[in-house]
Amino acid sequence: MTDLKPITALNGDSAAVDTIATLTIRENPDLALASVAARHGAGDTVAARLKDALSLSLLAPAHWAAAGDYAAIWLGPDQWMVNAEYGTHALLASDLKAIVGDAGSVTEQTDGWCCFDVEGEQLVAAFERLCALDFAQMQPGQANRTTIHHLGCLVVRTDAGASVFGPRSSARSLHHALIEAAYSVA
Amino acid sequence: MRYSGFRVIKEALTGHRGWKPAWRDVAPQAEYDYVIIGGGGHGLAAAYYLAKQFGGKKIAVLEKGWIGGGNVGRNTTIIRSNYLLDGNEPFYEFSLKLWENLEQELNYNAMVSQRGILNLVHTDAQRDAARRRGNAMILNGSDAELLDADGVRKMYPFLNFDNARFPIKGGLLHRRGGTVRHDAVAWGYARGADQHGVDIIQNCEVTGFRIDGGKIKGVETTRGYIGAKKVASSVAGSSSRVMSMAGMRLPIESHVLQAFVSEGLKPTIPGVITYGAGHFYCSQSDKGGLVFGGDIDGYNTYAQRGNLPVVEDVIESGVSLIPALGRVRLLRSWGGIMDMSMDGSPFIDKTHIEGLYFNGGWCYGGFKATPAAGWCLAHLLATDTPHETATAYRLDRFRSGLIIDEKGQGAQPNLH
Amino acid sequence: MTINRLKGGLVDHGAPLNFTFDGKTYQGLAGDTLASALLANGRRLMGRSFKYHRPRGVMTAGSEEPNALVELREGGRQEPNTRATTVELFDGLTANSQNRIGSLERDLMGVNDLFANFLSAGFYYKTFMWPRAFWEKIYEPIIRNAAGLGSVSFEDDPDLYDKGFLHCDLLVIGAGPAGLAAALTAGRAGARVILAEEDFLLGGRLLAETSGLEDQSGLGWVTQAQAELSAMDNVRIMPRTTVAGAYDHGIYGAVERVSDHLAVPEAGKPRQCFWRIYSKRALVCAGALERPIAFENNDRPGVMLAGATRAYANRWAVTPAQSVVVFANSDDGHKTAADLMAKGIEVPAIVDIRADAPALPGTEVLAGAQIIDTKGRLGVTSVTVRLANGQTRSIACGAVANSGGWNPNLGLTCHQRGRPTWNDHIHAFVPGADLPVGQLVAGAAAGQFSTHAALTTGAEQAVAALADLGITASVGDLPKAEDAPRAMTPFWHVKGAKRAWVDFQNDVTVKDVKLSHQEGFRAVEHLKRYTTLGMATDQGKTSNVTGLAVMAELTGKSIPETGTTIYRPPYVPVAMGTLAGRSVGKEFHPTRLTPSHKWAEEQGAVFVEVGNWLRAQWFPKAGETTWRDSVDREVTATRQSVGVCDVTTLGKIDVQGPDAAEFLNKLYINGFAKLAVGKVRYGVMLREDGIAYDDGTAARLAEDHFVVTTTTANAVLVYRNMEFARQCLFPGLDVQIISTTEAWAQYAVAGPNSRKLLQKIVDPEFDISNEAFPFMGCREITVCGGLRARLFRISFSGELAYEIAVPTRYGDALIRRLMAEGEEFNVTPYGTEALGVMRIEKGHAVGNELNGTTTAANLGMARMVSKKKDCIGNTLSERDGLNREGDYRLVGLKPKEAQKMIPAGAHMMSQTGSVDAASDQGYVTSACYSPSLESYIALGFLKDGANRMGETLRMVNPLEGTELLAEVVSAHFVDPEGGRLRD
Amino acid sequence: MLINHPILGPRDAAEFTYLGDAALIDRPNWQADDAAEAFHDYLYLRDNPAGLHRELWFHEQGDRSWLVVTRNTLTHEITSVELARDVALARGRGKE
Repeated sequence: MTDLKPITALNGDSAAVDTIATLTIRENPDLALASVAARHGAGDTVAARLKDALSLSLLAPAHWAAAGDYAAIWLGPDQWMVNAEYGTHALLASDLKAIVGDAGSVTEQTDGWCCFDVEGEQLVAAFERLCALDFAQMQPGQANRTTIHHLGCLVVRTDAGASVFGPRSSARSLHHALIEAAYSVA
Repeated sequence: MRYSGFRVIKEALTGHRGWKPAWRDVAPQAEYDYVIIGGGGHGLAAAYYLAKQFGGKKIAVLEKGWIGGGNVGRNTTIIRSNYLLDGNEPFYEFSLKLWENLEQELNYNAMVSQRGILNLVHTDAQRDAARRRGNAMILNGSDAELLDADGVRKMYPFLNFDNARFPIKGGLLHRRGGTVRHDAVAWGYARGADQHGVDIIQNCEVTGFRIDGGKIKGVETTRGYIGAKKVASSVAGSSSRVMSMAGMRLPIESHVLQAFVSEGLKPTIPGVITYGAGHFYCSQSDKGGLVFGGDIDGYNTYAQRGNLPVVEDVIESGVSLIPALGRVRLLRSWGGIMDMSMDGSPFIDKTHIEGLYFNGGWCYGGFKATPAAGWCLAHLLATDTPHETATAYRLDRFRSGLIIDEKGQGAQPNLH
Repeated sequence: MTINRLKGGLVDHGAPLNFTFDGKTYQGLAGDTLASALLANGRRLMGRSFKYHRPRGVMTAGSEEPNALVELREGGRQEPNTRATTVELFDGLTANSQNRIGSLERDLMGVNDLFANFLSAGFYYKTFMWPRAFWEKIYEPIIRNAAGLGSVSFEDDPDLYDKGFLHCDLLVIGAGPAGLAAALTAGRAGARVILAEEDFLLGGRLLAETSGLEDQSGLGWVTQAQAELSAMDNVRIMPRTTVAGAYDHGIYGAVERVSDHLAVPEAGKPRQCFWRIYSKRALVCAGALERPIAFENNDRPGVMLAGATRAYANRWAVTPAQSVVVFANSDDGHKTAADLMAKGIEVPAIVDIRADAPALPGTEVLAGAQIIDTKGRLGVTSVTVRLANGQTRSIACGAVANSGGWNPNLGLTCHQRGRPTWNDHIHAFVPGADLPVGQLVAGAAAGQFSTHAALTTGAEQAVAALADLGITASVGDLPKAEDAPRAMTPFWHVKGAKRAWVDFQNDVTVKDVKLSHQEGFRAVEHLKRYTTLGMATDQGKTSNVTGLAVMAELTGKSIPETGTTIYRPPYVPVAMGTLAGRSVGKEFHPTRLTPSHKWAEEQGAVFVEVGNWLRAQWFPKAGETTWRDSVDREVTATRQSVGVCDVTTLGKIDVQGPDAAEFLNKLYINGFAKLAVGKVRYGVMLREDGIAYDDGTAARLAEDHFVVTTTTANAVLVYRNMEFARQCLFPGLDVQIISTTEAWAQYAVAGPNSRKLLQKIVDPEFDISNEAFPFMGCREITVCGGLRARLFRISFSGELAYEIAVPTRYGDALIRRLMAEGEEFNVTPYGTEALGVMRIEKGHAVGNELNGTTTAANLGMARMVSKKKDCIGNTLSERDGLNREGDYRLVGLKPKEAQKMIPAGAHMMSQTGSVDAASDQGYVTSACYSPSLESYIALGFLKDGANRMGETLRMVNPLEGTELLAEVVSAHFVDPEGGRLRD
Repeated sequence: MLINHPILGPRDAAEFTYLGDAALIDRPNWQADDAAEAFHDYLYLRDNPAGLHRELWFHEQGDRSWLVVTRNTLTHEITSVELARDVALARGRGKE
């Protein structure tokens, strides 16, 4: 166990939480991430192996699904982002690689992204000011990549609200955009 | 008819009855020595210089709509000779010298206003590149000054110095650059060409070339066949369409560049400013509107209009650079179709068809080139040799590898 | 004193609001606009015209207003050219008139009007040419100061602006009778509807007319419709929202004035929001705009459009004067007269050009008569009428209601350059067939002028639009409405006038149009450009058709033969702040922070923008007075012991798959197939045109797994090009790629003690000795007790060096640990400046050298190019023009005097020749002071550089007036053999 | 503009990066006798039609698919959108 102390994407010792009127924006550092891409013609094999090993379904485009401690978000053709509890980060990629074997390519992505969970009554109004997605029509289980304040982000609709994954180095700018949108619709 | 202040006063006192049409409205003749396709700035200037400077006779300019309706009437009116490369800078400096004497030459006030162009720099690397460019300009006989941030602040105190994402580190000032009343350039050349006997034929669209044994014979038009010994295409924005009628594929794509004007304002921006950290350049017209633009939309198009992403991108840049613009209103936006070439530089060249000449590929730099492009095209038409400042503008330069790539972006037209 | 306030209307007589205009305090009512409030106070004079500085008052009651432009608010919130007709009054509002010298009443620039005859259309093209120098120095400054309208405060705008995105099935633009009927129809059918209305109240002309609906009041129905729509979840009503532009594929831009009706926006709230609306269908219900008749002095304050006059009376309960003459060519003007009289206003006469004009009780109808002049310096006091029998009569009045017919409001229908067509029945242009795809038009905007027609076409067009989308809707119950035919006799201008205004704001008169014709500017666009007709801030909404009609008369052609004019976005001028939204100031672009940012800030680092990244440029220490002190120290310490630099910003792309090596072979000029696992190789990428555009390393972590680095600047481009190669050029290669730039904090640890330092943090099971982990090795390891990490033995500085990567969140802790553990080696953090110095000392090319015009040969890397395989750019790199003898070659440069700086950007000249473009030998790309050599040094491209070592050249910099001599040397200044890398 | 992504449905064109004519898929064979001429024509010459244009767009802010979009350059109307990879495979591209 390393004695190095991690910091969050917002350079904090603990996750930032902001509540603005009814909206809560919570930095979520508690995820381990790895991408899984199917090799040529092996999409079904990858899916089957993940299903067998983790009960995890690789869903259709623009969707995501969770199973137990894992979730998989569609990123692109034959490519998914698997996330799990942060404690798995050291092994997530190698575990996944062991599962998919030669059928897939796995890349460690845990700190490639920052994540903000957004919840509250004005959720739709806030996202109308953030991105071009038809957020009002997005159902829990859907996920889309798009642009927020010039940043390529992944917007994941959850039961509680939405999670926004953005490039970690720009966490401050993304957070700023979320906060301003929240004030705007407060 | 000669224009002058006295003439204006005389006409004012006599009910303006003496003013004559600025150019004759003529029907096409059966045959000309020279037919220039395209009644834009370049075509009209070429006709003017061909007649006046090179003694050309029997010259027609064919315009499918109304003269000056293309990019000469849709641009942001900037003139400059602040190019880097040897293939370009002498040409643009030649052009700027012609601008400097244009009104006397044409007896027409096109409001050439050398208000100075300032290219801002925001990084050390940009400043080094500006230094290289400034030196190249001076070595080619143009003018340049390198300003530091304080120098910029003295000229433009209202720029965003204190709350900028990309701080201003200085700028390359080109004092002889400036603006010109764009429509007046077309009208002034048209009037001048007309006075030298050039037939300007509007509403006459070329629909085909008549080529026999590899030689041009004339053009088919919506107003009938017109014979010609030499034909030049000068139709930036439509070059591919016209030249395809002669069976040519060009190293050109057509793209839209949007331009914008604000509501009229009292004097606000004295010169021309270009932002180095975003897509935005701006000047103020004599009428008071801030005239500005930025990047091209980036997709092939022949529709003279653009879309919102670029509108917003340009204005984000503008307000970031000049925060006081926040409460200034955008009045109008429009689009012009650019001949975007594969290295960002133009062509003034013969073609493989004897007697058929091509002037195009001007990207968004055609307006400032107008006098020199006209002159050099006239030179080529009259002498069959390129003018000394336009020797590099060859159609075969991509085959040879002698590319003139100012921006270093390679064969991707929408990045030039 | 509100002398012209009437009873009734939709203003709140119990809610007075104070405001000032030109420093004088007035009182208006809630529900007023600035224009209606000024009229209520008896103020007709509100502005000055553009060219002649003629006194002007309000002409319209909407956003088409050409005259009543004011500077609203003050300081950073000052808004020039604000139409008083669209300003919702609030308590404390401040406005000032503009475009004047001295008071509005006594504008000194009014003298221009005396010289109007000399200032005819296009006069400036014919004069001001002599002497040449006078244009910029004398004439132009005078013209510029006279021109322009309002002024900019030059203070930063303190307000916020939002942008947003909305989606709908049907966007209804305008909430008059047509728009309301459409929204109700679509809303009831369950469609997603957005109803956008420019005004702060819904209802459109129903609020301005007394005679719209027959079985109920207009307002009553509007209220009821609004209530029904508000109750629908699928309908979004957006008042104060102007749809400003129609863009491709059903995208509309709209400005919502969120806070403009307040003195100051609420904290955190925007002033305005710019909405990008994605509509499947859009229905334009934007109504019609009235057009004035041109007659002598038809521009005096008090001359207003008739429809506006009755809107002011009916909705705002104000009148411009107690006595109003009506000038009309149709029954529409009679409506104004009737409504005014019903409000107790005197209407001395209706001057009707029609010989058979009907009578109207309560006033005298002068059939077949025309107004031939008006009098009154700052406002109308009387009109002169030429009667049908040819006699003239003067009629005293304080206002003229001018009614020349209505033009459908075509703005949005033309934004994609669609051409309207002429309708001979209403004598106006109506929307043509080439509307923007997905757009429909209803009501008066479509030329359907009766209220009944507006309601029914609104509903019918909504049904049609939804049918396209597979949604069934039906025309429900609509109120019974007037359906009177709109007979009219086209009449454009009174003949024989000396000056009759067509374009009021730009001062274009009928005579200017005639002059334009006389001088050959007959095409519509020539007319516009020569006279400036329609080029003012109203885009000619009230003037274009009249101008065309006059030109048509002159050419003897019909109006449609003469031409059409189209409108360009935006429909009304839009504040640039709104279009910029939040992306201004420090938030113009996102900021990317490196993993060591927090730590570097604590060290007092100076930061520099590199693309969107902020990187530490150098780390000043106490006692250092210049940046050079810091940089020299950082370089020296690194070369002597060990330095650490955050290099996270380099792009990192994970390349995996059975064909990964073959894939890299396609991208790099050199080969990667034979690179051993655990090894790194430097590579150069070409564009397809053979020009070098990026360089970096590829580390082979497994047979089927590489990590590729790119330069910071090109990370996105290289990734895009890789995807292009993977998906479009070589889809048969089984390779998967993904960017991992952000996932790893990566530090260069460089210098002779770098290994010793790393050995203190690398977990002991990993042997990083020179033998076990030689130059160009790479490994996955753990550090600091089991943290996963990657170690690369690569060097940019030319020293024994490594790059170590850990998960980004540990980057902060790692640099702190390196500093702590490195204390014994005097470990030194270094920034981008020292990094730059060391790479120049080593002759490594970066963006300054990879400037998009240089080949591998120019860079001295010709031998790297593998000719045994294909790679992108290989074939075209062989063109003759890129392989001439004597081409540029990267060289080193050392000044003859070591302490003289060679400026990057200087050009190279031979010692003897002249200094001009023809003698140019090359240029300096990068320069620095080298503490290692105790000399300034530089890199540059020199013609035939490889064969000119030892030559002395002039480094000329005429831009800054400097010049010095420098010797051409190898670009590898430090350790040219590379021995240090391998120790 | 909106691009009707074959997988994701309509998306704002602002999410995409434009490259140019879809003929850029047809990269010539480097070993052909006329390779120099073929690469010149491939990289530099364009039909640049006024009308239907098949062109390459990259969904940079989305799923990273390259698309072949058929769009009218006079009206901007888009009539078909395909995954460029499918187009490339159909045009016989493989490992070379």
